Amino acid sequence: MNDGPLFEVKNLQKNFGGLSVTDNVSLSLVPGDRLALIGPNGAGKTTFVNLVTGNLAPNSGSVHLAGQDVTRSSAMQRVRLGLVRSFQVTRLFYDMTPEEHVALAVLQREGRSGRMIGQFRSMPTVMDEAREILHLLGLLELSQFKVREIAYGQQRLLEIALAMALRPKVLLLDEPAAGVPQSETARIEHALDKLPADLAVMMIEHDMDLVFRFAKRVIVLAAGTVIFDGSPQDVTQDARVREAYLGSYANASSAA
Amino acid sequence: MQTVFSIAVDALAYGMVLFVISIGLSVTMGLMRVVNLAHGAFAMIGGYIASYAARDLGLGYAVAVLLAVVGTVLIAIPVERFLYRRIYGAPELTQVLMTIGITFCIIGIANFAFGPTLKTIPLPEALRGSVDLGFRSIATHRLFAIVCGLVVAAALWVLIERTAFGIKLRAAVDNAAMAAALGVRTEIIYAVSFAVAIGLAAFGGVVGAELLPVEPYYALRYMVTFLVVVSVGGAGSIPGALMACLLLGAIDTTGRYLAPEYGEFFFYLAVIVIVILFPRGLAGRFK
Amino acid sequence: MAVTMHDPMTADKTRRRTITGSLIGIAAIIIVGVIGYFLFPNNLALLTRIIAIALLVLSIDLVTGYCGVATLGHAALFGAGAYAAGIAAAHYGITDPVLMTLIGALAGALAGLVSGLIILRAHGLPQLVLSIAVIHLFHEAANKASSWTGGSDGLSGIAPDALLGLFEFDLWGRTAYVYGLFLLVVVVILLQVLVRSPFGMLARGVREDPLRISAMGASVKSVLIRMYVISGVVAGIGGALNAISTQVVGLDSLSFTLSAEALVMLVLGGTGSLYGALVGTVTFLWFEDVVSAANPFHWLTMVGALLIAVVLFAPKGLYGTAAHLLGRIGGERR
Amino acid sequence: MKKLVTATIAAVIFSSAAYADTIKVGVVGPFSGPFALQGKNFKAGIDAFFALNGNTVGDDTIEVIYRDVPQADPAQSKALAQELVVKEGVQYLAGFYFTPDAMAATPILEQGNVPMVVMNAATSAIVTKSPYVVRTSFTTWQTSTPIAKVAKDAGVTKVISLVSDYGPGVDAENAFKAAFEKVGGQVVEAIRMPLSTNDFSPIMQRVKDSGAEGVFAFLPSGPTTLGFVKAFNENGLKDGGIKLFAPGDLTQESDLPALGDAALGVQTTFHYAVSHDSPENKSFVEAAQKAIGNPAELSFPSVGAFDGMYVISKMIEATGGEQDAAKAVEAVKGLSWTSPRGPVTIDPESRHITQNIYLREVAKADDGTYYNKEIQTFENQGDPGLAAAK
Repeated sequence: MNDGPLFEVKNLQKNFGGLSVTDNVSLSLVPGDRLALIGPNGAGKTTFVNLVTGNLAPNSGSVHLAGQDVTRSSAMQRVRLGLVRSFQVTRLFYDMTPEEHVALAVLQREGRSGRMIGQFRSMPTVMDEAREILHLLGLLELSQFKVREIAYGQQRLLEIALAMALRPKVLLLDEPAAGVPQSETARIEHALDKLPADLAVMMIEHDMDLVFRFAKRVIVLAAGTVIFDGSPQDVTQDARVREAYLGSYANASSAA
Repeated sequence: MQTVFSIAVDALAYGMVLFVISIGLSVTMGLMRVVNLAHGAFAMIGGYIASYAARDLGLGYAVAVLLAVVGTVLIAIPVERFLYRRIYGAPELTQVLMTIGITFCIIGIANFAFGPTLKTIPLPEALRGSVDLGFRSIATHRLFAIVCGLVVAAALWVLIERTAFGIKLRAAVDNAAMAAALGVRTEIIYAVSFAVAIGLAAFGGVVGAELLPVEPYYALRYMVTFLVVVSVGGAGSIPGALMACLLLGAIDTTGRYLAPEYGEFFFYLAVIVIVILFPRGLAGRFK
Repeated sequence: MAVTMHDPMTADKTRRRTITGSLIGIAAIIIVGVIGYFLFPNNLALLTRIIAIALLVLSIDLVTGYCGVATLGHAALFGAGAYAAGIAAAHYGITDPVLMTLIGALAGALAGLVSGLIILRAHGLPQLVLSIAVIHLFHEAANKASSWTGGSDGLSGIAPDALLGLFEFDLWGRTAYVYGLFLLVVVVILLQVLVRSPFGMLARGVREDPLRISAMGASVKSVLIRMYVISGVVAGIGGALNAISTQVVGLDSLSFTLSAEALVMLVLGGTGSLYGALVGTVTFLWFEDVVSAANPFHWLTMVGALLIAVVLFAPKGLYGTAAHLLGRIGGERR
Repeated sequence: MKKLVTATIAAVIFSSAAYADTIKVGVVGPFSGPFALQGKNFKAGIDAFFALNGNTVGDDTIEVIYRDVPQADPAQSKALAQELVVKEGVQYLAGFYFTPDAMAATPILEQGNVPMVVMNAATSAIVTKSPYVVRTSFTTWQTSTPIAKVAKDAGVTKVISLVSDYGPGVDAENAFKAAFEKVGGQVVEAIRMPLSTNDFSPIMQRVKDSGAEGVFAFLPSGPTTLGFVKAFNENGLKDGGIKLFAPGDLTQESDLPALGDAALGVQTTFHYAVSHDSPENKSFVEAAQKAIGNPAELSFPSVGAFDGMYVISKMIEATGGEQDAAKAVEAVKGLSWTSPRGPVTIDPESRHITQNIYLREVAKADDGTYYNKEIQTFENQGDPGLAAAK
């Protein structure tokens, strides 16, 4: 691997019609980074995520992963190169069990998901790893239930489990605590603590408590541009951030 | 050059006949999200009623058309109440199963009640014969079909875009729960839209009977054509359906003129190309 | 590892339970097949036909039930198998039934690849329309190539050799039936393995949420294409069986009508389960046979009524609803 | 289980013993579906035969078992034919509206020791598929050949041929072309139209552009003929003096009420018109119309079925009710009788029916109904299609 950053976005630009939704955004991540991306509603966070993951094509700028230019790569190829995301609204297979979910992710990572004979249950390495991950996130007791039968908070944990099973280099968490009752956010935080130390994590989150507890670095996006990049301690002191958040976001964060 | 004009006129007439029959299906599929394979069956019922009224009872053409539309809607109301209402929002495959079942039943009953022979609807004197366009002659009833198509398109557009009913309908389609919360009685809205769609089917069945003759298997014979037209146009879009009918009518007619033995190939190849280029239907682009 | 010690039993139990389930299912097919043989010794031609169509319905289930791709053009795969086996026998003198079956499977796979590549370019209703266009193109092509296919007169002159050199395809249709039953059992066993395999799991994932599958780094399109090819093999075997047992292939085997009927059978039985496909086929064809023999003139109305009744009273299909009810009773007991 | 097997065996023995004096005839045809009308005509012809001749031959009683194949579906046809032979124990197979359905059942005949009497399917080659096939209907070659001479006699030398793009259509095109060129005519263009054609206007445009003086057309009887004939008139071809020639499928009696004035004057050649003037036909039509219910639905398949039953009754007579396909077929080779359509003979070599082909013109009767009026007779026509294939 070369000496450059693990993940880098250079001058990313996306316009819808005449409107710049992502305006000349640059940022980079190194292994072990814990970055939170925040910003008021309509700041362009979702568009940015889609640009990074490859679900949208930028008008200009580039995305680099492990020294490789992936701007033109599909979402699938980026995952295979180590850029994994979780979804803001849970996207799971409701008729399958957590065990099957994680096993499928493990198999996919190992390039064995296309196998047409045998069951993962008779593949000891896959089973061991799947159960280990489920155990780590406290989902082992639920491993044989259908996902539609388990609580939403646990479904969010399963999202994280899936991401972990893919052993990413860069993990993009899209509001991991969205929709989870306050009483259960502790479990999410607990899960986040268990992410591998050398993994670079970028989290988009509204819950400021979670941001402050998790992030070592914060980037604030407003109207499509980066207005702040620094430590969590400084972010509340920054004049531009306060300006961007006054009104709209102050209410939203207390509601979250 | 004369040939080109001539083909164009044929294409227009054929496309408009398709339009009059299919537009009702576009309403049910696009606005009510029901894959109604029985649409052709209702068009057929309209044709039977009109044929019975005009040929066997000797009533006038206009009366027959009116009876056909009203009669078909009356038949459709209990069907909607007891069968269709169960499949609103159901998976597509379930809707397919139900509406094919309804089609089979209607075919069986029509066969039993009216026999398997062709049924015609005698045209009034004014629509018989041909009109000389200068470079060729065209059957008067085809001009009539073109006019009907335009009138239907305009009336529907006004109904959906410009009336209170249209607003409620679009609201109910976008978000049924919200519309209900705002006091829109969605059940009634759906029932009325269904009746309008069925009425259009019956009307189309009668107006198009010169080209697509009425017989028990009408319901299955043209089912695919209607489905293709609606989906190529983009379900629920009136301009889309109009464009699709004219385009597919033109392709079909030209293919049939230039190379009749490969007519089917042309038509379905064109369908594949159009669907791949406009996966959300012709009107999808302009939304 | 410590973790695996927690409950090594559960997974093992699940695995054993699914394997037992499969064995029971296979045994049921064989038992029903054998009972059919002795109970209706004079109806074996009909039973063979049911098996051939069942293979087509199973093949639709693979793409519709397991991957969520709705299609009204699947007879293209079945017809390709039938015509390939028939042409091999009638024009090239390849009359060994096993070889004909293999040729049919291969042609089905090829047809699956071609129609998959076209149909998977769209979703939802437009996809349905693409599948309709594909089956019409196949149908037209077979009609045009009448020197190969016999056109609308049908391809005749197919005279398969004795199976393994021992068993003649006789008037009573015993050989054809036993061979068909054997093929069906083999296919069902292989498909059982397939749907429980990692690939089968991936396919179910595609049905439930394609976006999630691609976020896991898997290619949705590649899964679907592969499944289409497999589905083509299954349908192609069905087509070849049809060609072998009836010794003639008609344009109807490449028709929209057959595609639509087969889809109806699948939904009738219940999508997403191999047994649903089998139950649907047997019920539909058996019902059709009984009612149309009782009243050849107006049986269609009865079939229509059956379909409506199923939607109203068994919305998950016959097998799906039965399995659901049994599951609920079982659940209460637990 | 053992009990069940015993019961089944008993049932089989019982049923096989039962046909000592009941001779079963299995009839396969389209009794539902888009072609149900033609199946209805099969049944009407058979019922008319029983009404006029009774259902007994000697001390044997004929029983007819119907099986439905709604659309051309050889696999289903074969399965049903097989079931009829092995389960129902029929001694004769009959019916078959579509060629592939008939072809599919031919391999059964020798093994099952069962003759097949084809009551409609009109492709020449069927009789070559098995020595046990006898046909009492017609072939497309047989009905399409004489019209060539009619066209020539009408002073037409340039003809455009329009046929539906499937087996019988291609047969008709070839038959007409061969016969028309023989008498010195010229087929300027031959167009095959998809079976699914709804709008024939563009094809009529082709006719205009071709400069032909006449049109030869073949379309299967049913809904499309209506659109075709109307398009022919509405596009000004009829007024333009272009003549329409066709075999009689285009103007079958059951379609005439729908075609109405549009078909007036259309000349077709065919083996049978319901209006045929003979005592045999008068009594046949009376019985058949009664059997079919609605007199307007009576059409040509009924006469094929009627004569088919006649042939079967002769076969039963010759074999004394014993199952002997070879003897039965041998007995009717060269058989001549007066059918409702006129004098006919089973050609001993081809086992196809030799018959008169009539030129007819659609005319309006005094009561306002339409009929095919016979105006010329081509006597003793064999099947030129078989000769052409050799």
